[in-house]
Amino acid sequence: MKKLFAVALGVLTAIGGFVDIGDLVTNAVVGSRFGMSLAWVVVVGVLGICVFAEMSGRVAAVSGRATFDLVRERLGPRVGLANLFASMAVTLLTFTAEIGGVALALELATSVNELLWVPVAGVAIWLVLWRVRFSEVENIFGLMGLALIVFAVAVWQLGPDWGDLWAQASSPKPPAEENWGTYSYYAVALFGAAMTPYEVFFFSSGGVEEHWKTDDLATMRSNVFVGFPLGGMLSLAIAASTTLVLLPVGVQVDTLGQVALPVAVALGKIGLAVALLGFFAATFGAACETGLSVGYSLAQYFGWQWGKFVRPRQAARFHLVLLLSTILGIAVLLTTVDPIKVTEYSVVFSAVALPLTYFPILVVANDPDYMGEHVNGRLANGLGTVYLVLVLVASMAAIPLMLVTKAGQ
Amino acid sequence: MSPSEAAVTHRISDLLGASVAARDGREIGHVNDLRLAPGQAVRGVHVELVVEGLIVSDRHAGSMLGYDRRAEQGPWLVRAVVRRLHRNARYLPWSAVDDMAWTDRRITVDADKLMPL
Amino acid sequence: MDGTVAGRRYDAALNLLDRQIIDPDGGLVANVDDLELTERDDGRLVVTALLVGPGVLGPRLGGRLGHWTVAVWRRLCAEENPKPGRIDAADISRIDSGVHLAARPDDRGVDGLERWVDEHLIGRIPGATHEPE
Amino acid sequence: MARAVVVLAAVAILGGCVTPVTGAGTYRAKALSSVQAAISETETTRITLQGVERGRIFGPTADVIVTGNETALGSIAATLGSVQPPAGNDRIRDETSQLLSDAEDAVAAARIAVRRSDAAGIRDALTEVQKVTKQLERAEQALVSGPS
Repeated sequence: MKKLFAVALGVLTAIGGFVDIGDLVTNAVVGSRFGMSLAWVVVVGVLGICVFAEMSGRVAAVSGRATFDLVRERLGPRVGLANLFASMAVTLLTFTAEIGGVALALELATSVNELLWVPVAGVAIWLVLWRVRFSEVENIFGLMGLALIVFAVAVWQLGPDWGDLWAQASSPKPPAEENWGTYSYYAVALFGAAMTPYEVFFFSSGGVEEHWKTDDLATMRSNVFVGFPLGGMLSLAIAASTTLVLLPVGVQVDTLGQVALPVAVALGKIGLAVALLGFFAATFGAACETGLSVGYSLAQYFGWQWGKFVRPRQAARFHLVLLLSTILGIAVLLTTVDPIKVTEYSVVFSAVALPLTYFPILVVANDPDYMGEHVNGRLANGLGTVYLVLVLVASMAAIPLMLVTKAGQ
Repeated sequence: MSPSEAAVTHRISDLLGASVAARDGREIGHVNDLRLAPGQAVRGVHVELVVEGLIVSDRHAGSMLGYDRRAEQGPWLVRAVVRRLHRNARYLPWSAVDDMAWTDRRITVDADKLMPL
Repeated sequence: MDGTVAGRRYDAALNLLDRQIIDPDGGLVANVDDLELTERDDGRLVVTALLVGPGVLGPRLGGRLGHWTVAVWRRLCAEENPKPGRIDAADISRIDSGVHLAARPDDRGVDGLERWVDEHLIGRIPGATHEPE
Repeated sequence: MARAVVVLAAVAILGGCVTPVTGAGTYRAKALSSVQAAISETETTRITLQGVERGRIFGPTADVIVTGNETALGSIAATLGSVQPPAGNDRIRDETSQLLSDAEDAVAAARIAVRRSDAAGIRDALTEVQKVTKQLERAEQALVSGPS
């Protein structure tokens, strides 16, 4: 019974914790511009994150080593350092976008300017990183994030022509008003949003934080293979909601308020309130995850003590990194940069950085010295190889596409 | 705890990447890794680790990522690429090392003793 | 997998370098930034210590960045001619996915920065010593 | 190095997809994208106002959304205004800027009404916003269908 509860809780928090500001914004933008014609990318991306999250979780459970440990150990200090810089830059950018997302969600609820919320949100996030237990962060924000199911309810309530949605989803080509350049650019962005590297830093480090052992592999897998795809369904529901309400009237999403609009149209104030709660939970939870991920990757590269399973004083350098990252994120946002723009760039640069993270995981998950009998099977390796190629293609295409399409215009 | 003043110490990074040449001066490649084997003496609870040989690769193509150790380690694509990059990698027992110039990072060896990995 | 089994061979770069060093309480000490080799009388090289810290990591990074790393480390160290952090090989109890130590190192060179950050910054923030819950 | 070559090749290939445009064509295209962006904003305001009227959206949320639309329209107008129109494009320029300015006014009226929770004002603003959207859509058609 207790075991069942643990599994259910894990799955629920995996669903609620799946969506972050990158998924929210990118899916809403894509829905409003491309309808469901890019839904396949979400499906491909979600399967990809499942494959690699399972691998990194398995490595963490069997060997006790989190992802960035492996990066330096396999790639050596020089390539590892270049990797660290790139990964940290992307994760910091994502962290900044998440803090901005929290501020935007609070602005939508109160009409108090987002810039005034930024320091409040930043300090609150830091306090959570400083004081709150790891599993509590995961559970509270994961469960609150389930509020985003309201998007699925809204889509259902809007009574769409399901056949039409399916027709869009099954014809992977740009609609008349868009071209292949922007279509490909947003395909890469969606892929980056679904597979963000921080997710595996966080997932694997979380496994070490919670002292996973090989006995926990089944629970970990159920979280990944049930929770993530259902979380991915929320992404699709967000895209569908903007496809139904905004695409037909020519509205292209460029604010968080527009993301919430279809829910208000479909379900009124109660739905809107739930959606805003979902925005808050998803961005706040992801802000904690990305903030921790910055600390995890730096500490693991240098071998410092990290983690929330020890007192802050025992992981002083790790906590210093968390503090400085939060200050940096707040400072960047206070330059009045638009958090939605930060988000859009963060998902594209995530796509660029993907191979840096996923290649070492794939190699180590095959090393019997680490994994013993738990090395990758044929399925994991087959999928892992396919995704390695996909991730390389997305990574190399991202910057040229960004330049050619002027970031999707 | 610390080694006696007389003992000559080095860092393993001085050896990694050092150039390897045959007695006739022919360049063979670079030290890619060092194989360590348990020695006779015991240090603490662990037997001491002695340098048993060198893995020499003809190019600076990075680490072999462990793919030199086992025939079957997957995934196939990565194994094939790494093996291809390091197809000329050889093992050389330490006994075949004639001379080690630490400052020049250059090792002279008996090239006849090179063996496949 | 069990590092204590006699006869196990290691590849230095693959199996030891850049691995996590773990103290007997499970605390994370540092990464293996380099290994110290000592020449035996018969000319063989024996691993005598794990070396840690920017002073040894710098040269491995190479280039200008490596130089700067070492230069900054020298400047920050109190001593005239600082020695890198050194953990004697005799303290190694086990080698698997990490390098496990039989004793906690108390050498300042191993975690000087951690202590400085703790004493001057993190330790001063309220709640820094609260129990890991 | 190899990576740089791949990147350059990709840029070259993808660059080929983008239609080259002449000076006048470029200006027309810029005016068109400004008009389309403006429609996106006025339609957002319209949906929001209708939501407020039917009690489906909170006042503060509507305020934030409409204020965002107003700011965005301001920057759309400023961006187009800063482009030097080639000779013979003055009519496009004048008409488009007038429309963008009308749109901004209509949305500003909406923002004022929303902040005051003024039901009558909201109704009037909704009419204005719908009117300006129609005009923008006509301008969009004209810009798409070629020189006038």
